[in-house]
Amino acid sequence: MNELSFFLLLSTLLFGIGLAGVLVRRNAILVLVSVELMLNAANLNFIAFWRHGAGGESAGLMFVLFSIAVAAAEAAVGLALVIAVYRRFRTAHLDRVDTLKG
Amino acid sequence: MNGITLILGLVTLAGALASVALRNLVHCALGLMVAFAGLAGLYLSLGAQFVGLVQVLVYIGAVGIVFIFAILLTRGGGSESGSLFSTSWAVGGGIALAVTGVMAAALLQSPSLDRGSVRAAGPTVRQVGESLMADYVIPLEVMALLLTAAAIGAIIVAMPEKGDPGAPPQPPPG
Amino acid sequence: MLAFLQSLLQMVWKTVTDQPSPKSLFLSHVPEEWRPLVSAFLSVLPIVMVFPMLFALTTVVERKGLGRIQNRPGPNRVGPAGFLQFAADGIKAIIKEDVVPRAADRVVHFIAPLVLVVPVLLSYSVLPFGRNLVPIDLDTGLLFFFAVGAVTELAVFMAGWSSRNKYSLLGATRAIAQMISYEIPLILSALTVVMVVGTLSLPAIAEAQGPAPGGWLCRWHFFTPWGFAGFWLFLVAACAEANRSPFDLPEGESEIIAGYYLEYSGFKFALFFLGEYLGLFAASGLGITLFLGGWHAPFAFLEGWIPGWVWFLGKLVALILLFIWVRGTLPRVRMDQLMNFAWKFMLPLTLVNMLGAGLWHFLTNPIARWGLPAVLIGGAYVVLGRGLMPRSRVGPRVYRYAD
Amino acid sequence: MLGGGIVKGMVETARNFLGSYTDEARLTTVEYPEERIPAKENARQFPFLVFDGADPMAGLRCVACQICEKECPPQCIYIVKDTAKKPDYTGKLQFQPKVFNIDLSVCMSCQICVEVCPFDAIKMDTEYELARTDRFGALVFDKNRLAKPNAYFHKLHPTDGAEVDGRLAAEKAKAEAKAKADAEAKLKAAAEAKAKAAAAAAAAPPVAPPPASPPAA
Repeated sequence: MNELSFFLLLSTLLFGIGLAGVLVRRNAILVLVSVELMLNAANLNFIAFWRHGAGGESAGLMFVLFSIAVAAAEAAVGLALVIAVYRRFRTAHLDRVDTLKG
Repeated sequence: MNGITLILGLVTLAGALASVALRNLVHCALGLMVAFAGLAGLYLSLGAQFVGLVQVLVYIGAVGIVFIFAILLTRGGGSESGSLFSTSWAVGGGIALAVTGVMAAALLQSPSLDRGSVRAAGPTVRQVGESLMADYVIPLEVMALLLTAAAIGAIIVAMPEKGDPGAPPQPPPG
Repeated sequence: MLAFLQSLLQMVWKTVTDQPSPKSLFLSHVPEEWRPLVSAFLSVLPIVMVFPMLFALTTVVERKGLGRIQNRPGPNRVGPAGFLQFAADGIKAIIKEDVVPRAADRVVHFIAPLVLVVPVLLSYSVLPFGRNLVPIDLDTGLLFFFAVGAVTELAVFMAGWSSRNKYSLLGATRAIAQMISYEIPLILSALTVVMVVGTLSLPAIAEAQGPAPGGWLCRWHFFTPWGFAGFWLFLVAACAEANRSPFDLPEGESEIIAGYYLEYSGFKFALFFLGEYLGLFAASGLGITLFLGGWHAPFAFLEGWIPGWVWFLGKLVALILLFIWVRGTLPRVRMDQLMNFAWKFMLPLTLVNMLGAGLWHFLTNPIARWGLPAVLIGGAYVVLGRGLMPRSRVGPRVYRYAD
Repeated sequence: MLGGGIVKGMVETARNFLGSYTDEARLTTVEYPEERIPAKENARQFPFLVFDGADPMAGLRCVACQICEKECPPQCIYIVKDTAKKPDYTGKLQFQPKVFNIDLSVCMSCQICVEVCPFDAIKMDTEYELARTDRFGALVFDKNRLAKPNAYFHKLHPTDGAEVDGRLAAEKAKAEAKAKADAEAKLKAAAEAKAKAAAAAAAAPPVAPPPASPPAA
C-alpha cells in the first residue's frame, strides 16, 4: 500500500465513521459533529491528492482552505439552529423533535 | 508513509470513533478535538503547513469551542439519558458500513493510485497568499460574504424571540 | 574526548556570541543516527531551563513588587531577601496532596493541565531569542504561534468542566469568552506587521527591524505610528489573553473563588500557574519580536557588540515588570466593561490601525507617511474613547441628605 | 482623555514603590516573629482562671458555680464540682472545681464567661501563639494549664485588674467588717447571755457554750 492509498483509506474510514454518526446518533449536536468529520475526510482527500498530484497547482490546498471556512460557517449556523430548537422543544434529541407545526 | 503518519492516522480514527460513540457529549466533543488535531498533524506530515495550522486555529480554536458552548447551552454536559441511538440504528449502521465497504473496495482495486510524483514541500505562505489574492480572489470575497451572513444568521436564529412560548421564563418583576 | 569538550565549549561560546549555526561543530562529534535527536534536545533544553526559571523568579519579583506598591516588604524570609521563596513554594506544591473531587471527570481533570502547558511550551519553538537563536525557523511561525495558543482555550474548558464545580465552570466560560474576544484584536494587531513586512516567519520579521543603512535608529515597528498603536493594542490583548490583571475575571477570587483551577491542588495547580506565566512570557516575546525589534538594539551603534539574546531578555524582563506594575495599579474590570472594551474599542481601533499600516506601506512622501496614519489612529482613539465614556460626566458625589 | 487615569494611577503606584524603599515610615507591616505590637489593654484571645496567693489550686477564685459553662455559646467549658470545699477570699467556704476544661479549638473568644462570672475568677488572656500539632488533646486546657496568678492579670489588664481588686478588697473589707460586727454582736449577745446566765446561774446551772465565731481570713 503506498502513501496515497493509505490516506485515501483513512479518509474513507473517517467518512464512514461520520456517516454512521449521522445515521445512528440522535442528538442534534452529535449529528453536526459527524458532519464535521465527513467534511474533514473530504479535506484529507484533497490534501492527499494535492500532495501526489502533478504540476505546481495549489488548487487542492485552496479548496481545503475554503472548505474550512465553510465548515466554520456551517458550525455556527447549525449550532445556532440547535439552540433555537432546544429553546422551543427543551431537547436536542432529534427523535423527539417530530412536529412540523410552528 | 512512516511510523509517525501511521500513529497520527490511528489517533485520528480513535478520536473520530470516540466522538460518535461516547455517551457523554463533552467527551464526544473532546474526541472530535483529538481527531482534528490528528488531521492537522497529517496535513503537516503531507507538507501542507499552512492548511495544517489553519486547521488547528479554526477547528480546535473556533469550531470546537462553538460545539462545546452549544453542548453546554443545551444542557448536554452530563451523560445523555435515554437511548443513545435512534430507533433505526441497525439500518443506519448497515448503510454506513455498506458505503464504507464499497468505497474502500473501489479504492483498493483502483489502478490509478500508483502515482510516482510526490511534491517535495508545500507552497510558501507568500505563494498561498498570492494565489488567494490573484487566482482565487472572487471565491475569497464570496467566502467573506458567506461568513458575514453566517455570523448574522446565527445570531438571529439563536436570539430569543419576544413572546416565544418556549423561551425561558422571565423572572417576575420586583 | 578533548576535541569533544572543545566543540562543546565552542558551541556554548558561539551561542552566547550570536554566531551562526552554533551546533554544527558539536554535532559532527555525534554519531550520525543520533544527530536529529541531539539537535532537537539542544534546542529544547535552553527553553525548558530558562523560561521556567524565569517564571520562578517572576513569581518572587512580582510578589515583592506588589508588596512594595502596597507599602509592605513582601516575601523576605526564604533565602537572601526572600529570593528563594519560589523553591519553598515549588517544594510545597510537589509534596502537597493531590485532591481530585469525587464527582470530577478524572481523566479530563488529569489531562487538562498538560493540555495547557504543552502547547504553551510549543509556542516557544518559533520565537527568535537572538540573532541566530531560533529553535525552528518556520515559514508560518506567526500562524503556528496563534494556532498553538488556541488550544489553551480547550485546556481551560477541560479544567473547568471536569471539576464538576459551578464556580469552575463559570470561570471557564468566562475565560473562554474573554480569550475568544481578545484573540481577534491580538491577531489583527499582529497582522499589521505581516502586512508591512510581508512574511509570517518570525526571524524574518525580527531581521526586518534592524538599523537602517546609514541611520542611527533601528527600524523598530514601535517607532512608527501604526506600530506604536499596534504594540499597545497587542499588549492589552495579550494581557487579556493571559488572564492577567486587570482582566483576571476568570479567577475573580471575590466572586468565583479561583475560576477554572479551583479544584486543582498540588502539582497540577502549579502546572496551571506555570502555564499561565509561560503564556504571558510567550506573548511578550511575540510582542517584542513583532514591534520592539526582536533581538535588535534600539540604536545602531549598540548593534553587534552586545549579543542579541541580551537585548531580547532585557526587553522581556522590562515587559514583565510592566505587567507587574499594571497589576499593582489597576483594579479588575467588570464583565460588561471587558466585552465592551474588546468589541467596541479594541476591534475598531485594530481595524483602523490596519488601514494606517496600509497607508504607511503605500505612501512614499515622509510627511504623509507619518502624518496620515498618526492622525487616523489618534482620531479613532479619541472618538472611540469619547464614545466609551459614560454620557453623564462623572463628578464628585453630592450628598443630598447626609451631611 | 481615555487613558489619563491609568497613567495617573501608574505614577501613584510607582511613587509608592520607590517611596517604600526610601521612607521606612511608609511600611506599615510588622515583621512578626522579631517584632511585635504590644497588646492593647482590652485585647483578648482565650480565657484563663485567676488565682490569688502562691498556690494555684488553693488560690483559685473559681467556685464551680457552672454559670460560665451554661452561658458559653459554643459550650467549650466543662466543669465538674469537687465535693471538698475550700475557703474563698472572704473566708467563706465555697465549692471548687475538680475538673475545669476549656477546649480552645471550640472557644470563640466572645468573653461571655468573663461577663457572667460573679467571682471575677475567669478573665481573658492575650496569649495567641497556641498552635499545636495535635488538634484534639493538646488544645483542651485543664485547670492547671488555665490557672494564672492575679499579678499576670494585672499585667495584661491594669485598669480592669485595679478595679476588680478594689472591688474584691471592698467586699472583703465589708465581709470582715460584717464578720467583726457579727462577732461583736455575738460577743455582746454572749456577754448579755452570760450576764443573764450569771443572773440565772444563781437559780440554775449553765446550759451550753456560745457558738464558735467564723475564723478571720
